[in-house]
Amino acid sequence: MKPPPFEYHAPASLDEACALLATLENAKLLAGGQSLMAMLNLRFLYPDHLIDINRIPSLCEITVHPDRLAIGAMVRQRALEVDPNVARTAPIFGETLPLIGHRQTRNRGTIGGSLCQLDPAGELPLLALLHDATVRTVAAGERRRTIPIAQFIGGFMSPTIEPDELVVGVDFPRWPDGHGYAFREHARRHGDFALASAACLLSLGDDGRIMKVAIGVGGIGSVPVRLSGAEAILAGSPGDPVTVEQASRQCADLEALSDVHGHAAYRRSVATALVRRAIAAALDRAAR
Amino acid sequence: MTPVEITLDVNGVARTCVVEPRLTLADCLRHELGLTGTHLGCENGVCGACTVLVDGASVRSCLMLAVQAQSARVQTVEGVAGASGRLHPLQEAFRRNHGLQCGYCTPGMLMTALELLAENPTPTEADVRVAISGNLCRCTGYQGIVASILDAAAELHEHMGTRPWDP
Amino acid sequence: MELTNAFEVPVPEEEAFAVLLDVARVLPCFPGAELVEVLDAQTFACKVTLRLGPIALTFRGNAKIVESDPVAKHARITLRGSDEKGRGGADAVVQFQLHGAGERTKVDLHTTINLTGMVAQYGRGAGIIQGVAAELTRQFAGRLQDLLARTTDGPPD
Amino acid sequence: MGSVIVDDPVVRRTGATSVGSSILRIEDGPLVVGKGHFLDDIAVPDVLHVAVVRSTVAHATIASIDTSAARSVDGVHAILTLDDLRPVLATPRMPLAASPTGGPNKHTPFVLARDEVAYVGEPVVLVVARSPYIAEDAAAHVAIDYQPLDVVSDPRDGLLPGAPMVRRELTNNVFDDQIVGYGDVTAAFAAAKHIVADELFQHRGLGSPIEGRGVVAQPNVTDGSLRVWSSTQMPNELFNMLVETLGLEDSLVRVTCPDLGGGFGTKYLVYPEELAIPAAALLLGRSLKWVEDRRESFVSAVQERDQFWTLEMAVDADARILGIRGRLVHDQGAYVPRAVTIPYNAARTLLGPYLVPAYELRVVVALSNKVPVATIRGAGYPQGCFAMERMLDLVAVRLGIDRVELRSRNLIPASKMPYTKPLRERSGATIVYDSGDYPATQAEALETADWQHFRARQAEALAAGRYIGIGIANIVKGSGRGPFESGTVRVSASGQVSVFTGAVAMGQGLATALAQIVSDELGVAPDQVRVIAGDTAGAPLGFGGFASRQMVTAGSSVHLAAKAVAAKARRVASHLLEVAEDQLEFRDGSVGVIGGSGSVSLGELARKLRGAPGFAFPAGVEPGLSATINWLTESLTYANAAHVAEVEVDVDLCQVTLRRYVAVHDSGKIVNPMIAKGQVIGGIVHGIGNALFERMGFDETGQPLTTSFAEYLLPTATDLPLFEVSFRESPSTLNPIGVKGIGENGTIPVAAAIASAVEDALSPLGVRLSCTPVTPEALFDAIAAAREAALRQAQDGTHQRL
Repeated sequence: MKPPPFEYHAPASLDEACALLATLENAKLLAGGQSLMAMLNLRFLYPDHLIDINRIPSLCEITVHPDRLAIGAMVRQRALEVDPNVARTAPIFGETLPLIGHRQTRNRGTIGGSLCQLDPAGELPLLALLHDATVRTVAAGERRRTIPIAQFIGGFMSPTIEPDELVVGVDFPRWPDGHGYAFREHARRHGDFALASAACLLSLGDDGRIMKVAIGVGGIGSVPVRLSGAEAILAGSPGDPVTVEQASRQCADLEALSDVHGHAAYRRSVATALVRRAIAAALDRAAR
Repeated sequence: MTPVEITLDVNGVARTCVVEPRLTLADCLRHELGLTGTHLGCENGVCGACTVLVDGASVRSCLMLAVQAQSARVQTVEGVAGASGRLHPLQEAFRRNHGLQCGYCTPGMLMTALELLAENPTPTEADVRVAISGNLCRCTGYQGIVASILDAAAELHEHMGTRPWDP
Repeated sequence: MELTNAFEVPVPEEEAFAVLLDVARVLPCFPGAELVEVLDAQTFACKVTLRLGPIALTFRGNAKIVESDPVAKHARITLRGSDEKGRGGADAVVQFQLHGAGERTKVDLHTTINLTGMVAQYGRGAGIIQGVAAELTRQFAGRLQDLLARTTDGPPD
Repeated sequence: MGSVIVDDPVVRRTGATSVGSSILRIEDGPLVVGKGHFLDDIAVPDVLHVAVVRSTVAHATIASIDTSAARSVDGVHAILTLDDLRPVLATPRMPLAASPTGGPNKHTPFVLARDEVAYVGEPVVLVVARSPYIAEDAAAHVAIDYQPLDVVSDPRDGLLPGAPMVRRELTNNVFDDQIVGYGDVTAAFAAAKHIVADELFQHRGLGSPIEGRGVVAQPNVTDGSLRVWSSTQMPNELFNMLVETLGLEDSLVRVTCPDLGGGFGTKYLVYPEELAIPAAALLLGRSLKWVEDRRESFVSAVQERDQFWTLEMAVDADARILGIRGRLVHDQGAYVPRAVTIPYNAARTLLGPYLVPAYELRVVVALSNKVPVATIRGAGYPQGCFAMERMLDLVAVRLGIDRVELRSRNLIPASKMPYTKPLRERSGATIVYDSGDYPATQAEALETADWQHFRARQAEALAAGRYIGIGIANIVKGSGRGPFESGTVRVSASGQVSVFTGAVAMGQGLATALAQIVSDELGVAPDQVRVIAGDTAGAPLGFGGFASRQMVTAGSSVHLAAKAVAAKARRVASHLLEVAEDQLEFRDGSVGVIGGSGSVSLGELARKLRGAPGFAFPAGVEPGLSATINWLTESLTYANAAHVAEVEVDVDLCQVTLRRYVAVHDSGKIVNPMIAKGQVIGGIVHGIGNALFERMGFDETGQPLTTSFAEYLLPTATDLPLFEVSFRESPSTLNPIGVKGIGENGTIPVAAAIASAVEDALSPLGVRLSCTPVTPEALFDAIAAAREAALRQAQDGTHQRL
């Protein structure tokens, strides 16, 4: 299980990286390496070129704006886990990050790498979908794009970026202070890939009713999804148990895959329970 | 696949070697630099036996290329005891609490515990178990390892007042 | 993996059966499949490229008509190929059974796909592979239907 | 919470003698500073690296092997098939291991496959290259043209009429079919008040040591000798097979075990690679190194896979067992590399510590197109225990009797020990449980786990919508598998005391325990004793590490050898110091006059016993201060244990959480309590893997589905409670040091105790559990089935209890 041969490039600037991406055939970007290196060692991937973007300084910033949280693509998951600004403006990160892999993988794993890997059970892609985040990319020739996350998610582990496009950052629209949040995941062991995950953001109006709500489910299908049906049911309601139950039952008709860890019916059942628990926890936090 | 010369600080000593870009950091430490204390158990980033510290952060050295460690500060199990050979409290605690049996996962456990204690001098049992949840052990059932890390934490914390451990 | 598809075409069964045996025209209906060389009347060298997320696989091998019964309107084609990087192989058996009714014909398509080697050991991704395989055979059936339907309107566009 | 672990009374126990004290391990020094010496750490000059090309198909003929592309890869030295190796191989097939008959037969594996492959992972071609990276590059270019044949994936399908053969040379997929039992079963079932029946599926998976297998072979082209290092538990058996298959003289071959990164039965088998690579080294005249990677381990290291049980138990009106009968289909995989033991161990040990008047189990050993099956830690005992304990729980539930009360009525009372079971050991000796108090062991476990107050705790939790449960399992474990393990104690002129044994150290503290035994006899501190284990140069005769045997066999041999050396030293010292033998004592590496200053060092005695030209030897004394003893034993000595598990089940997520785990073990005299406790806890966690997590998956075409540690799940630190372990000591009556084995004992009761606890937690739903591992999906299906059954029962109005 040793990596196959490849040409190694370590560009020091974004322009240099984009130039390489535009000219090299069958090239892969090496960010945190926690998924890519494993696939190289397992010899699932045979790139001719590896472009290591760890030495590009400009991709590691976390900036808080009034309306959004801008996170550089190369920000390490561990940095996100302990950054005080993130904790203040988007507390759901604090509940989500410790569930990603293990400390050793979070020290190196990046948010950009996680979004481009787009693992069905990936926590950060689900978080991005939950926030209706936008992905910023660049390509040679000053070509820049901002892609809404729903459009960025193309299919199973397939983001809709071009081979010569490089993700430079992700913007998470901010929710009003005091919003309710919850991330719940079920994995066989702590740190394993999630069999199912559910995330919820909501804010209450002055009348105590749910004014704005976002619910996402991951780990059971080929891609993370928004539970828009459940959102519609909850919007405007006081978040009573009957309505919450009805919302969580929307998982019944989600795409769910079977594999050696669990069949589709089991995964949908777990997703339903996790959605119920996530909504309840978010309501509890919003009310406080 | 032209070989590259890299220079890195390993356990406080500057080391230079010429490596193929695809050589993993684990294989570089073991076979180019002769530091066979870092072990391989899976080579796809799950078992934690290959854990070393790079610039103070624990990493799986099977998921890093040696060329990526250019001018980095790498610490391996061979660099935990003092130059004089005096064991670090963690190493003594592992022996005192039967924290190892075959010893194959021990280097990875020690490096992971070093990072934990550097950040959290008084971890609870649950903190310790989460910290080593990414390190597989088939022999001990982890209880001796958890006891060792808690014992070392108490030992270090006790001396923290007088003088932190120096090798 | 066992996959079944069925569709109807406005073509009499004789004609439909003839087209289905023309591997050179049927093969490209499978997404990513390409005819490389006709080895003999029954055997065709081919190449199939498909993506499993970030991984692009290229299977090279042979398609072989192992059974064609013009009376029962039944045909069986086997495809065996292996990935050029040694990541595994794929064995597929595609069986056609036609049910003619005057000007219309119902085509029953039964495909079994077995993967071998690394590709088969995708563990967590086994569900995905089934999904991709099912999707590819659905598209194959769709394009076959277009191919058969088109033959009545003259040359393909 | 932390202090509870650190100041554990068992761990801190120290006694008057070294044996019985928790001294710290002499193995730890190098291991905690990264100076261990594992297989891949071995550096021999000019070594070439080997990658093994393995079958990707579960059953096929090999039409052709094209190595041209692979040979053209820069850095490749050679590519070898079985035909290439034949000039140095006396036989293409491996000899049968662990069997008095020995020799290749039509069920043993091939050194390399040539015409037919019978499981995914079977070794076919060796690629030899400058580096492991290049060897792997070239291996991907070896083109093997497989012509697929029909596959038997589920061994039961291979038993159906007209089923395809697992290998073309076979006429029948049944390797063995025999009855294990005694007594009049028909009468027992005729007289039964109640009969319960169930079908059980058991799966145990792999040993998965964190260090995989590996071989280094270093031929000496000048004198034709061959040095082999292998990460194996069986150096002597590998030595014997190398001599036999390579046609070499004993004196030319040496096999050495480096430090082992765990064994757990995975390294209890001699594998094709362990013969192919030394053969290739001889052929090429070059030193070769092969290090197994994790994916290779999942498709070629032995597994202890599926067993399909159908069982019936007959009980009388007082719920006393009258008889047990049934059938066991055991998946053997594609080949039979060693004499089959697992299903027979399971069949015999199903009886456990219980009184069973009549018993008949038909054991069918069925082949399948999967990795060959051999023993993993526990070797069939966990399956026997699971079968018995699940049937007892079924009786308890059906008859509404408390599970503990039912067991107490059927446990062998202390008054009947030693207890003879009318069954035969492999050696032919009848099974005699030599010592132990099974009811008392159970009682201590119940007391520690506070079993009696659990019902109250359970009701309180259920009221809050939480499902908690408690379970119990009792076991008896035969240990100390003979015929012997070699033990040599030698004192050199420097005074260094060395021990040589065929036993193998794989993390269980063998060197420390043997040093403690020698220390008590020769008055030398344990850390001054050097133990050389698993090196055929030091122990030309011997067996190795398996079946919880080494303390009994190697311990007894080393104990007797140390006593012999002490006796000789005492006699010669008495001659030199002119003091009666009983006036002498061993202290600090010398033999000294009790209460006096006269003494002579062991080193001085050793030098004297080398002899000097012309000088006479004391009467009746042989030269050399050493002794070799091979203490012989035919029968096993029986340890026992009782485990209690307390769990919580999240019925929405079908997740089992372990709340408490109590284990009471009786393994006779304990040499080092700290090490013994480590063996029990490590064993329990292996059992938890089998109970809840570990599943080696295959599809219907024999393709493996779980070939990484991300898919094949070992328990981690966050999945476990604090284990409460205590010991009872009923000394064995069958060996000079009164010890019994312990290595596997912790693993055996776990799946039964946890299944019992989970079933108890879900008793409100009426769930029945008859499979391991109890995966979330298995729980989901069991809960759904129970809810459906309850619904049906409610609908048709039948509420009477059976």
